[in-house]
Amino acid sequence: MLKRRRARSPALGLVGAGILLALGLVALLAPWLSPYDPHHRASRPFLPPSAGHPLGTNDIGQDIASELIHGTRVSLLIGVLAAAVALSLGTLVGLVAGYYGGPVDVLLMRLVDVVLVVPFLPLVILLAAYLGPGMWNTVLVIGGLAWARPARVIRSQVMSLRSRCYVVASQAMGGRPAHVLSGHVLPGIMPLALAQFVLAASHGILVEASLSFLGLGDPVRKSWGSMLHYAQLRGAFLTGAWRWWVLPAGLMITLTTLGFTLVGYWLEERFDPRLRGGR
Amino acid sequence: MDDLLVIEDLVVAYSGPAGEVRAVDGVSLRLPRGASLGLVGESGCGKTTLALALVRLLPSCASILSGRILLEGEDLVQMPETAMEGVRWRRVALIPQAAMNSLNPVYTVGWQIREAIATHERVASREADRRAAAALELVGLDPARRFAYPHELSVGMRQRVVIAMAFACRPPLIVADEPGSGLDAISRAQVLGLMQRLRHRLGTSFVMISHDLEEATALGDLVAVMYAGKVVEVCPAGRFPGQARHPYSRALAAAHPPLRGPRQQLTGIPGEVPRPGSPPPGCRFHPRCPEAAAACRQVGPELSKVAPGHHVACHLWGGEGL
Amino acid sequence: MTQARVEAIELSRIYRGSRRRAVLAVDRLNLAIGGGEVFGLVGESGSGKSTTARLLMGLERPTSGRVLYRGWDPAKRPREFRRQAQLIFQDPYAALNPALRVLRTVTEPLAIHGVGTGAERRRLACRWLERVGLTPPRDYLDRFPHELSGGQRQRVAIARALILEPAFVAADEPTSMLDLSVQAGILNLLVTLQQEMGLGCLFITHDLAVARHVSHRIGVMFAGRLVEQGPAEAVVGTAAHPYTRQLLAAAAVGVLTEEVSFTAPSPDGCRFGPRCPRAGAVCREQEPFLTAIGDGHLVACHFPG
Amino acid sequence: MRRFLAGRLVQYAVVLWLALTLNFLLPRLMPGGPAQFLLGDEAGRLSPELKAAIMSELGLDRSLGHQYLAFLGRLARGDLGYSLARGEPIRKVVADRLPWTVLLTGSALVVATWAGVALGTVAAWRRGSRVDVGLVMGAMLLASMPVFWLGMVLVATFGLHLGWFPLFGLRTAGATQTGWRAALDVARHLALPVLTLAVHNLFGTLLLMRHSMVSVLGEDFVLLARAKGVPARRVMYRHAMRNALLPVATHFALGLGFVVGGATVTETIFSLPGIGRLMYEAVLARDYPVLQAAFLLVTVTVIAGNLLADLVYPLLDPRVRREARA
Repeated sequence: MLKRRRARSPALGLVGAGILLALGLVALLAPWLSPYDPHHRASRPFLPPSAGHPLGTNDIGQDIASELIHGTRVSLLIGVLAAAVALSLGTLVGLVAGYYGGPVDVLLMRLVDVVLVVPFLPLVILLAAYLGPGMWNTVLVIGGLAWARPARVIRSQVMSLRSRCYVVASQAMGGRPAHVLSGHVLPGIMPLALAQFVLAASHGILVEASLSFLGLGDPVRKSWGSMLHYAQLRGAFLTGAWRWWVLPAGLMITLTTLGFTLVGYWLEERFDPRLRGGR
Repeated sequence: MDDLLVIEDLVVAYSGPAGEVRAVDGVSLRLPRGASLGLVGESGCGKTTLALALVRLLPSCASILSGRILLEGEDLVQMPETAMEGVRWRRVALIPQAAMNSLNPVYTVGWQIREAIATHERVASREADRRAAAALELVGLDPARRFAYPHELSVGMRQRVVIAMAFACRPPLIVADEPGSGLDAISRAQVLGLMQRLRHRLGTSFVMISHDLEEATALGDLVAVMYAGKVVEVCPAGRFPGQARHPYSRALAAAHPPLRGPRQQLTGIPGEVPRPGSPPPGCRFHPRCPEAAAACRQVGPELSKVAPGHHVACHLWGGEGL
Repeated sequence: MTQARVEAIELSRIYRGSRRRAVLAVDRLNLAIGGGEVFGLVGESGSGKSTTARLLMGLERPTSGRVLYRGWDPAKRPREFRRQAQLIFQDPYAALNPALRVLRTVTEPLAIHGVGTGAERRRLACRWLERVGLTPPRDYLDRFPHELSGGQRQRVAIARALILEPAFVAADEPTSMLDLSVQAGILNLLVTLQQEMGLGCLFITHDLAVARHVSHRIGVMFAGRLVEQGPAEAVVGTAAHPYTRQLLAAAAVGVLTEEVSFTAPSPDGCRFGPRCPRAGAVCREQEPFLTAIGDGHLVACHFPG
Repeated sequence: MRRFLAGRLVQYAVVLWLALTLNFLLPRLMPGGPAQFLLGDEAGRLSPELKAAIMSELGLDRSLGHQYLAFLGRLARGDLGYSLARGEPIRKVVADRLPWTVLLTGSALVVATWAGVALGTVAAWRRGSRVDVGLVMGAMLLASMPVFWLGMVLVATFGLHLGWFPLFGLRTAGATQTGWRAALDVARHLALPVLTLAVHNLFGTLLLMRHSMVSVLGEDFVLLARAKGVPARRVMYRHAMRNALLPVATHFALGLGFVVGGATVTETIFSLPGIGRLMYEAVLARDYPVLQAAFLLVTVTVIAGNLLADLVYPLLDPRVRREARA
């Protein structure tokens, strides 16, 4: 009968997009925004916040505010790259499984089930430990394990598209697979793939933070996770320093993840037919 | 006169982003005790909204703006929700659209019939179970089926289960919304036959809602035709569709090819059903009406009497007032 | 009737059902549809009539048996077959890609088969929109499906199916999801176009009256089998199979008083046996095959009449 | 039912086999060979002869197939190898720690699921309202926080400043209580970690329950139940929630994997002697055999949890339960 009202307004999605835009700018302009080079000792270690160091200094005397600003680059980059890897794999698997169906589908979906059951973070830790620290290793490990969920979502969308009459009609008219895929199926999964990409990025940023926190991040590039790693090693959260050393980095991670999540769920709700209200 | 159900000037509206949409716009109907009414209309004419309004189960975005629904003299529109819960099923049961899919998949059929009984009557569980078995027997199902889950029954059997459930508390009125849709021609005819037999045996009144003329007239003493939120014609079932007066009713009857007799070009109705929310001015049928006159474009006709028990809302048939 | 446009020979399709039970969706079906002929296929949902359409259109492979188009195997020349045989769907809401405008939808077959330039395609699209009653065509070319009513969408789908001037069309319940007041217009349109173009047509419906109205011949399907087949007037007027008779009674009166039984048919006997008022011992043991009882009128029943 | 379980068992067997094989292959695929990884930093300091002797001792000079069989054989006997960094058999190290991880993740999962189901139901019931938006946004915010950071903030606030809970560890230093007093002491220590982990994992369940509930509330059987005159509250619990729980139960598997992952970092923050903390220590000490063994055990734990969920599921859904009988 009448369409039900959509559950949430786009306002929250816009808030998320705004957050991401702002963070993107910070990442781009990092060298100009930060007062010091984060890799150089600027002052004495363990300084509390002051006019010169708005967030104080860390255990070896580097400016925490500058670390924070430069960390935006690394965290965003790793999150987005890992999501790109995950989504490329996921889309490929989802498309192949959904479009061809049959034994190929069964096999690929069993694989997805297997990957989903394995405890994610422990496996990431194990692989990262063996591969050694490094940005590309982190990207590959996260991306190489996070494809299962997008694959499953995209597959079900492809399956539902494939059975729609207009896709069958296109095949019945003599449309070759390339025509049907590019004309009807791919446009149908693009919005959903975008949503999955954004959600994978938010997940990727959290996992990267965890890895760096455990000391498995890239030692050359400073990410928010690695800042927290050193803060934890020095027991900063049990001293007064947690307010300027621990709090800001975590807030930045939270903000970034939240931005991606808001945009992702908004996109998903907007484009995933299964999540639209009512029947 | 002993009226079981009286609907007076009922207006039901959905509130949407485009504003208020009146799905039912000033409907008045009268149903004597023991009689049945067939309500015919196409999709979007407001018949399902009317059915849901009768038991006050409209979706949250819809509400009754004005009018009265008198069931045995009591106004359901003003009734508090808790009292309404007591009215549902005991005094008016609803067989919803696609009823065969409206059984809860995780409970047995018997459990669901027992729940209906136990909600309204204080009965021992053994007694409720006995009555659930009897209800299934009433609709021609093996009483042992009460231990089955819905997914273990065929579509036709599930439809019968809901009918059995509707009779379980012996309500004086049952509202059935498209009880035959989703069934095959033969099982549909059998389900209609079953409802006809039960109605005569138990004296239950029906409001039978359908887009299908045969289904709507199958039980009907009365037939009402709805178009774009309004009732355009009410007449005794015997006069329908043969002596129907409204151009829409007649066109509807002629739109379906006959099974016997010479094949002839179908006339059909030009144009499309108006979208709810933007009905044309004047008579809502005038853009599609072959006999529309100037007055039809400006003034909406009221129901007026053309024969005993036969009322038409059409300027071509301006009889006495209601 | 010289050579059949489309022919099905001992066509069968078996699905793997749940719990590894084989479901005979279509069972040893034979039929031939000539040029300019409408064959109405009538049956309940699940009787195999839609599967038959998909098999004839080559959208599904038969488990056994074959389909011939003008005497040749469509799988051998798929491009040519796809150009000459088209499909019209039941649900006008699902048949059109919601993201494409009417122009692209109607010209999709031209694009697939590389017919004409952009301007020519547009002209052809206009001509066909006019032919299916969407006038003036310019008002419709740039619309999206959600801006059209169900009847208008079905007209667009018909234009798309016919724009390549096919020789055979399978229409799968093309009016059953439309409002009654709109159905007649679509039926009239289909009949007119079919006669003008001399199309061979498979018309699937669950409604005997509609089938009689549009078809020259009617076939009645039950549980994957063709149980009765013949000229439309003969099948409706002098139905010989008890199942056809039940269908007719249901359609004529709308109400049946006989009770149903819910027992399964015996594997070797007649599939309609458990629901049949005439069933005898032989019906449980032997499956009846189509035999002629009149001019082109065939019935599969041990006790026809 | 039987087929459903059989399918699941095969799936878990494959997961287990893949985890084992990964464990076997990882050290052997790495540049520098397995010795580097088995011996850690010691490898550089050893003479070539000694290295060869160790390799031969460990069977690393034989063919891969041989090594694989030997590897499986050792695992079958419960031999997880030897940690050079700790100087003790790994089995002993992990055996002490596994129960604490199971206790932590189990409690967190129960709390997160319970709260997620309850709050998701409320959100769906009042969908579109401020309560709904507030709940979903709140849970989303909590899930966006890195779990270790959330732990740090909670410790700093409730431990350091307010002093309500102990800062870290499992027992009060020098505590000698036994019986239920000891249990109480452990519970007080576990409260913050469990809270951290549960709160972080609330979002998934809440959102799933909300979606599930919203779609179930639109189902025809809810309308029929209301039409029967069943009171709204009963319709909500007996009809809607009962059905909405099904997808939540099937997604238990995913939740478990995530909670276990979160436990790895949470234990680190709270210095809990569990598998997660062990992994952290192993990473710092580059103690690869311990890392592998820990991963294997976590995988086995997750599989066991999933199997439990699979056994419970048919009780909720008659469509699965009856399959075997029909």
